[in-house]
Amino acid sequence: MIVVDDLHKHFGGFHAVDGASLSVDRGSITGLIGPNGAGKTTLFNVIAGVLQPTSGKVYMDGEDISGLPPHTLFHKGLLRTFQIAHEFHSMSCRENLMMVPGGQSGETLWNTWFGRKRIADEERALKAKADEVLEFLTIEHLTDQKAGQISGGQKKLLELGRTMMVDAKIVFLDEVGAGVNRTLLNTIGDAIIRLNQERGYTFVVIEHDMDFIGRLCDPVICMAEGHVLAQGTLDEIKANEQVIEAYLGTGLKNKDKVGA
Amino acid sequence: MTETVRNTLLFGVIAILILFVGFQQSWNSALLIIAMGLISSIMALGVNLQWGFAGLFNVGIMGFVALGGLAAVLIGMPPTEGAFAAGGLGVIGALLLGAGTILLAIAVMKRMGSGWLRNIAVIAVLVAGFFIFRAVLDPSVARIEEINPAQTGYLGGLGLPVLLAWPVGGVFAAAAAWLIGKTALGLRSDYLAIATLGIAEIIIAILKNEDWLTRGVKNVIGVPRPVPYEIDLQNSAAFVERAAGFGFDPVEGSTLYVKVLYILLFATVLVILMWMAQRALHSPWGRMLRAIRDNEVAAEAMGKDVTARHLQVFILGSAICGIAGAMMTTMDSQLTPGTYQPLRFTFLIWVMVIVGGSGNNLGSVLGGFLIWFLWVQVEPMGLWLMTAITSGMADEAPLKVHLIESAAHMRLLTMGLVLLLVLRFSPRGLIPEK
Amino acid sequence: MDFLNAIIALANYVLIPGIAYGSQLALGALGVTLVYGILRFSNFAHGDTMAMGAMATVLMTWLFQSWGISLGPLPTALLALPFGILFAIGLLLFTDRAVYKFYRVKKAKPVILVIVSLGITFIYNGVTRFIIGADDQSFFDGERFIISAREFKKATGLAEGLSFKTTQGITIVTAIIVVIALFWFLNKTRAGKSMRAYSDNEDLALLSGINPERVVMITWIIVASLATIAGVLYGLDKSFKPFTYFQLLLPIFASAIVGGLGNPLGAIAGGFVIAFSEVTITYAWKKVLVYMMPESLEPSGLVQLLSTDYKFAVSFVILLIVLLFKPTGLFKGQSV
Amino acid sequence: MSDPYGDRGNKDLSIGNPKGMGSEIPQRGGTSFAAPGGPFLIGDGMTAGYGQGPDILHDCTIAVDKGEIAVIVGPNGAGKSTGMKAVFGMLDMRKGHVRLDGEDITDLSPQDRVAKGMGFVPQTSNIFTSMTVEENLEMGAFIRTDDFSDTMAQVYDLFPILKDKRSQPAGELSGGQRQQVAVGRALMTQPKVLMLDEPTAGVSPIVMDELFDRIIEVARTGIPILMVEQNARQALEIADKGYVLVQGANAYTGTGKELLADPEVRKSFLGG
Amino acid sequence: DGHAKEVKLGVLFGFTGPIESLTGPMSAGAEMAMKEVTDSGMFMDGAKVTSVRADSGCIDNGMAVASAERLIADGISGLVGADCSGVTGAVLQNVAIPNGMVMISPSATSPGLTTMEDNGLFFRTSPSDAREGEVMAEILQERGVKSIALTYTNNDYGKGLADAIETSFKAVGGEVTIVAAHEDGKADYSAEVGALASAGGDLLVVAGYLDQGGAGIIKSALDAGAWEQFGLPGGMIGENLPKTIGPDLNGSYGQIAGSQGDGIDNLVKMVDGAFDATSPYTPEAYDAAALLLLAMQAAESTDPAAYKDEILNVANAPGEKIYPGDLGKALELIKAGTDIDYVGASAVELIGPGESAGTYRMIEVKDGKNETIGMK
Ligand SMILES: Nc1ncnc2c1ncn2[C@@H]1O[C@H](COP(=O)(O)OP(=O)(O)OP(=O)(O)O)[C@@H](O)[C@H]1O
Ligand SMILES: Nc1ncnc2c1ncn2[C@@H]1O[C@H](COP(=O)(O)OP(=O)(O)OP(=O)(O)O)[C@@H](O)[C@H]1O
Ligand SMILES: [Mg+2]
Ligand SMILES: [Mg+2]
Repeated sequence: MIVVDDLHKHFGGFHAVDGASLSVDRGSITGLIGPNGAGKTTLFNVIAGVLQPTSGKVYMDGEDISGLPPHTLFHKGLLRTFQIAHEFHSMSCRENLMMVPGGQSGETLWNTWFGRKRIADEERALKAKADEVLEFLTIEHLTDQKAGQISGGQKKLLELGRTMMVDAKIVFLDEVGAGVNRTLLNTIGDAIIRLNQERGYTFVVIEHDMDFIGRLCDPVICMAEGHVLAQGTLDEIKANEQVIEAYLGTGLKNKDKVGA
Repeated sequence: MTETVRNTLLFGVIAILILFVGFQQSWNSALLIIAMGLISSIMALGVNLQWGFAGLFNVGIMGFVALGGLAAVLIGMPPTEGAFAAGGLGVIGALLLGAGTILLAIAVMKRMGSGWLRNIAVIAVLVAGFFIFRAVLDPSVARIEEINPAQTGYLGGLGLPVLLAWPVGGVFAAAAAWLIGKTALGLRSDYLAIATLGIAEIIIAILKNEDWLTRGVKNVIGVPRPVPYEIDLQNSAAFVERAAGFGFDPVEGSTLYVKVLYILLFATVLVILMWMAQRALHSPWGRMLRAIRDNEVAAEAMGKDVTARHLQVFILGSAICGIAGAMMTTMDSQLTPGTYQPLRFTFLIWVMVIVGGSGNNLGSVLGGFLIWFLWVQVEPMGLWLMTAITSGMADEAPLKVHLIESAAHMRLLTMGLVLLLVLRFSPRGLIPEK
Repeated sequence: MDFLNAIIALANYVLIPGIAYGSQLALGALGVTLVYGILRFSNFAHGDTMAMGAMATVLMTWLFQSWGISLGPLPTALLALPFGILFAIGLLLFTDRAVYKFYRVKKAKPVILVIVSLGITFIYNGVTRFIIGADDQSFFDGERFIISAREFKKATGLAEGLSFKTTQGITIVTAIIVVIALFWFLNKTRAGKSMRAYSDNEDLALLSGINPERVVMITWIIVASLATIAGVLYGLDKSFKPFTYFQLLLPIFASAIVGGLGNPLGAIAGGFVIAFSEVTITYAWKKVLVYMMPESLEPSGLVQLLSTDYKFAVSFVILLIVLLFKPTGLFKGQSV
Repeated sequence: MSDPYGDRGNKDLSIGNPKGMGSEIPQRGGTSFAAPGGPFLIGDGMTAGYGQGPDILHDCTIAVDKGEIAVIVGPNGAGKSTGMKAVFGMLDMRKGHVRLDGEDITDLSPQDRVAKGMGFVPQTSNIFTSMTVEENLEMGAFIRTDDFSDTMAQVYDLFPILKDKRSQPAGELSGGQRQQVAVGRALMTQPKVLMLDEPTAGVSPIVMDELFDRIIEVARTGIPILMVEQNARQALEIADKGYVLVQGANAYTGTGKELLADPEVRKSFLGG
Repeated sequence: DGHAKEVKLGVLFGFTGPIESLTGPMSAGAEMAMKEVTDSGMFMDGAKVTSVRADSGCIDNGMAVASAERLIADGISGLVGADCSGVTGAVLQNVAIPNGMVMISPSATSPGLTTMEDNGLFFRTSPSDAREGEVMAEILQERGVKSIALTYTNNDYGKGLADAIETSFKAVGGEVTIVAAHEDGKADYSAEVGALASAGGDLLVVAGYLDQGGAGIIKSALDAGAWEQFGLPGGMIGENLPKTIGPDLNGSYGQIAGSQGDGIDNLVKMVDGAFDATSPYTPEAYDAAALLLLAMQAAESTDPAAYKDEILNVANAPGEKIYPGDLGKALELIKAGTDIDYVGASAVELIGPGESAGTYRMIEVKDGKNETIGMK
């Protein structure tokens, strides 16, 4: 569904993404792992249109989407969440969801003056949908809470919820797990799996927690120094020497030497 | 205290202040404050739209207001006889050439691969275009400016009803805003403030120096009015009779009548703009703006075209300032490019927005009235204060003379104090955003 | 000979005034840039701070002159400068206490501080006029020229004169000294490093044991000194007049931004870019060309790109072009 | 908008420089006094909140003794970071006391606590990005008047990669390296106690193991370590003492092993 | 205090804004005339004349109109002002004409105001640009100046004067190498001086204000050694210029509207150093106030509608010439029914629609003093 072909992204002299090529299958949950600074987030940003590629192409369903701005990609069904939650902090959780769908007639100035009726109808439908999503995420008690005042994990759920307001084709998740309590992370994982199975979303997931990756992802892609190091099931990856050396390591060396 | 009560009280205070002026000084003064307060409110409304709702810091209000003023001249003034024949076509041709040069440069920029060759080509196009532009423009301009320079010496206007100039002023300002927005909002870092500041200065420089267009510093005097002239009213028996019926002498009756007419016109514009702004803001469009303000990156990722939205708001806000500018020039009956100063037309409007309460349209109206009131009434108050302070001193005491002469400077000082006090004790303005 | 004359004409009317004006702008821009970098806001009150500091110096100079104290060939104002600086320091520290500190403690966003500084501008402005009046005040004394055009012509026998004023000399020398001192201070001393740390990350600076109030105090002290020096040098070179200091704010900001806001090196570069763009783009090249060209090719017109009416506009166009291609300014902005 | 001093979403770089503005910190200028007994560092019965806001911590107690590693775990938004900041005096403490080495330091400002020997690595923005690695370390030693080149050498020994990157701006480092700089900076203070807030968030497994190794080494030198972790299972494995915070209050306390063994804790807080 | 009644005159100048440094002496000048009239005890059976000041902001139409309304509300009988042409036009159209108030501006020179339909209410004591241009051209020609560079302050006064000088000088066969504007109150004038110097010319004529950019230009030009002599139109003639520039100005010359003999000297003597009577437009302001009061006396009424037609009569010949300090005498003469010709400090001669065209004094700076070297 997504094909990345020999992508490069350079910051000055630094090659953050250095010839990455990979593909993502429709309906899969693909994991993306790699050491810090491997270029994972940069790769996401290039695919999602936040950064312009230095060279190389990105295709979605055979169409060249390299360098398109994020809002255009959104309308093509490509959505992403952020490593650090990007909620609209002064708006309620419901509003956070209601603002998502594109092409609302109330977003045209003319209609706000002379098309009140149509807007009212649309708003009613949107509200119903937003409430449904909040329920799905089990945070319906936060409906009217300002999004700036909910906990970090709940913000991540809300981020996920935004992708459910439209018919997304593919969703990029950047470290949903970092700093999130493991129990909550399991809930998020459940939500991802349900979306994948019930709605047919394709996911690409960056994560450093191998348990989480193991539960969700097949296949797993490991990046290092800006290019793809290995690709396969998690077990295959875990057995890969290079991956172990660059990324996984061999565990604590002196954990029993401490104190009492 | 509920919000409504509080707001009513605040507006009540303004009303009392104005009534006080009416009783103490004259109703003409009071009505004049209302009329200018309305215009100020409209400007503040435009800035508030940009700042309060989209976080765009516009420090070039002066330029947009001045463009509105230009519209009043170009629409309202009669055309100068023979001026168009003398150089009108030349000027238009030159302007088209200029625009063509820029388009050509952009085309070259887009077509050629980057590198020093492209830079040289672009510069060459621009320089050559510039000289051709000057070669066509200068003689035409000279011919236009030769026509009775003391009285005209410019192209003149279209001689249309001056009310038409108000929307046209909005369009002029919008066009300039589009240009600024396209450049500045497209910069990787947002440098809108300095861009607007600079372009406003450029607009004023053009108005001051392009005599063929605006008579430059020689000012255009006698822009037609949308309301009757007092003198005509005073000479009309019917009016004098009616005024007498209300107990006014002809002079007072006519001056008040004209001001009331202006106030009605301005109030109509303000009400329409308020209605449009409020409706837009309480709709998905407004929600989208709030989302963009909260988090641009996320809004972009949620499919909202942030740059286009910013551009739209920036254009709308500037257009409102342009409309207000045209209204002001209409009321002054003259265009005086030299009067456009950042202090008066940019920073003062900002004080109105901040003191009134940014993000709240009612606040802008309040700020517009309050600050305008202070702007024109602080001087007599300061004088009064200084007289009170120095009442014990001998008439010729140097300190007394100095203090009384400094009374005029109290205005700026008071503005500063009001601003600081409001920001200290009511940091979100007198009528804060909900 | 003609070639020499052309060079001298260019130096006299473009280079030397450009350098002197550039130094003046640079000194002003340094103050603006420091406040931006460390205290995080664009300080609209800087122009009027310059006016206040210069005013104190002017008053002090008059006092000295009335006592008959002078510095010989150098202007007496230099002797009064330290007092002006002290006054400005007192003023800024007081303002900080009374106004800015409140917002700093509340972690008000920069934009609020910008508006607050606008209020301060109004107040300073009123106070300056109240104390010294709105008129032009001249307080220059001592030797006016290092080289005057007349002497130069006599000495060299050239047709063109070259003049170099004492104030221009002092301005340039001071600008160089101040910039070097500031650099040394910021990059090598403990206090300077603590200022950079504070500007980088306030909370972490606190966690490292840096006293933020001290950093702020040092910043204001430096800014007050810079503002007074800039204000006095400007006043010596032209004349002291409260109204122009507010007007000076615009080119100063343009300089700071062209150079990259928050970057002291950038402020210097920006000052010169703005000064030279004002002087060169509107310069009429006729004189130079007449010397350089063979007689048959001598220009008939003025060979002026734009009339001087637009000199101010030109500096803004340059500013926009720089930002279009280098959004962070000539030197990377926002770091001290 | 609730924030009266906010910027209305303005990003205009020509008017303000939003970088590294920091958070609202209460002004206090009290003194410390002797309060002997108890653990080396204890935040005792802390009730605290931000600014005028509601209480976030409710009668919460956190303590650590010499040579120990104490780990705080809990759901997101439980108040773990808030607890750390409260111990460091960075927010409004409404009830409770903080005692360090037999002294009550509740009324001291954060700077004074640094001077008393506390070192803290916050969860976010914990390095000076525009300064070089070496300058970052120097800033760590800001309050020291003695020669700190020895300590610097030790830090470089501990984190050899930093020695290679000593003159590179810290903002150009990768996530894991940044965490090492942050910990190194805290060590430069020669703290009597070290507090770390999620030092391993977002770092790759190999770096995480490395960091835990270093932390154990530091603890072995006798410096008590108070640490917040979401990688709770690894952290509790090396912990002498564990706290589970829920909604700002102590929910479970015990040794690391005990907490790991408790099925309730595992299910609700450690992800099964 | 013994005065039968009080007559108020409005003084509407820009006490703040770009010409704030000029308006102090201007208003003092106007008030000097009022005091003189009051002290004479001859005015309207011993009426007292008081001045009501208001700020026009010089460049703020809105404020100026509001201030003017306030003056009207205060019950003024005549208006001295406004100062800058922009606000003068605004006040004239929106306040003076509707309220039938007579206004005499000492400084608004814009020719646009001349053709305004003003109902005979607007006058000015400032000299006419066209006349001054001719005078200047003659002086230049007499001194053998072949070519000039010309710079003007970028407002209606500077622009109008520059146009007049350029036309007149070209008409007598002179060459104008460049005409460049300068803005008042700017930080630096090296760009302007650079362009002017490059264009060259025997003399630099500075049609500006001595307390504003004009002084800046001269300083800058002297510093660069571009010119050593300057042509100084009226706005540049005043005590302050030789004071600020110093001995380098010696030898520069120009002209200012003024009458032979007593005129300005009387005023300077009367002022006795209390303010700078030679500051631009200060004599004109004195004359404006004096004219208003004399006309009132002539009409024996303070009603503008009644006395507006008397202004031309008292200002112009025939009649006995009146100079500063003679106001008491003038009032007496008027009462006695004798015709007067007010000359005043700036040689007032009102022609056509209320414009001044007078005689000019040729000035040369000698030893740091402006000296009158002849009349034109
Ligand atoms: N704007 C930038 N300018 C310069 N270098 C950058 C920039 N953004 C990222 N980099 C560098 O590019 C490299 C890749 O960064 P990226 O954020 O993609 O890593 P990552 O794989 O997501 O790491 P992590 O797991 O820590 O999130 C890093 O070394 C980083 O320092
Ligand atoms: N600066 C602040 N101002 C106001 N409230 C805050 C602030 N920081 C955090 N909070 C609130 O305090 C509560 C506790 O936050 P805290 O950061 O201590 O949680 P945490 O346990 O560290 O969570 P996490 O594991 O996500 O880091 C949360 O509800 C949060 O919204
Ligand atoms: Mg990443
Ligand atoms: Mg935390």
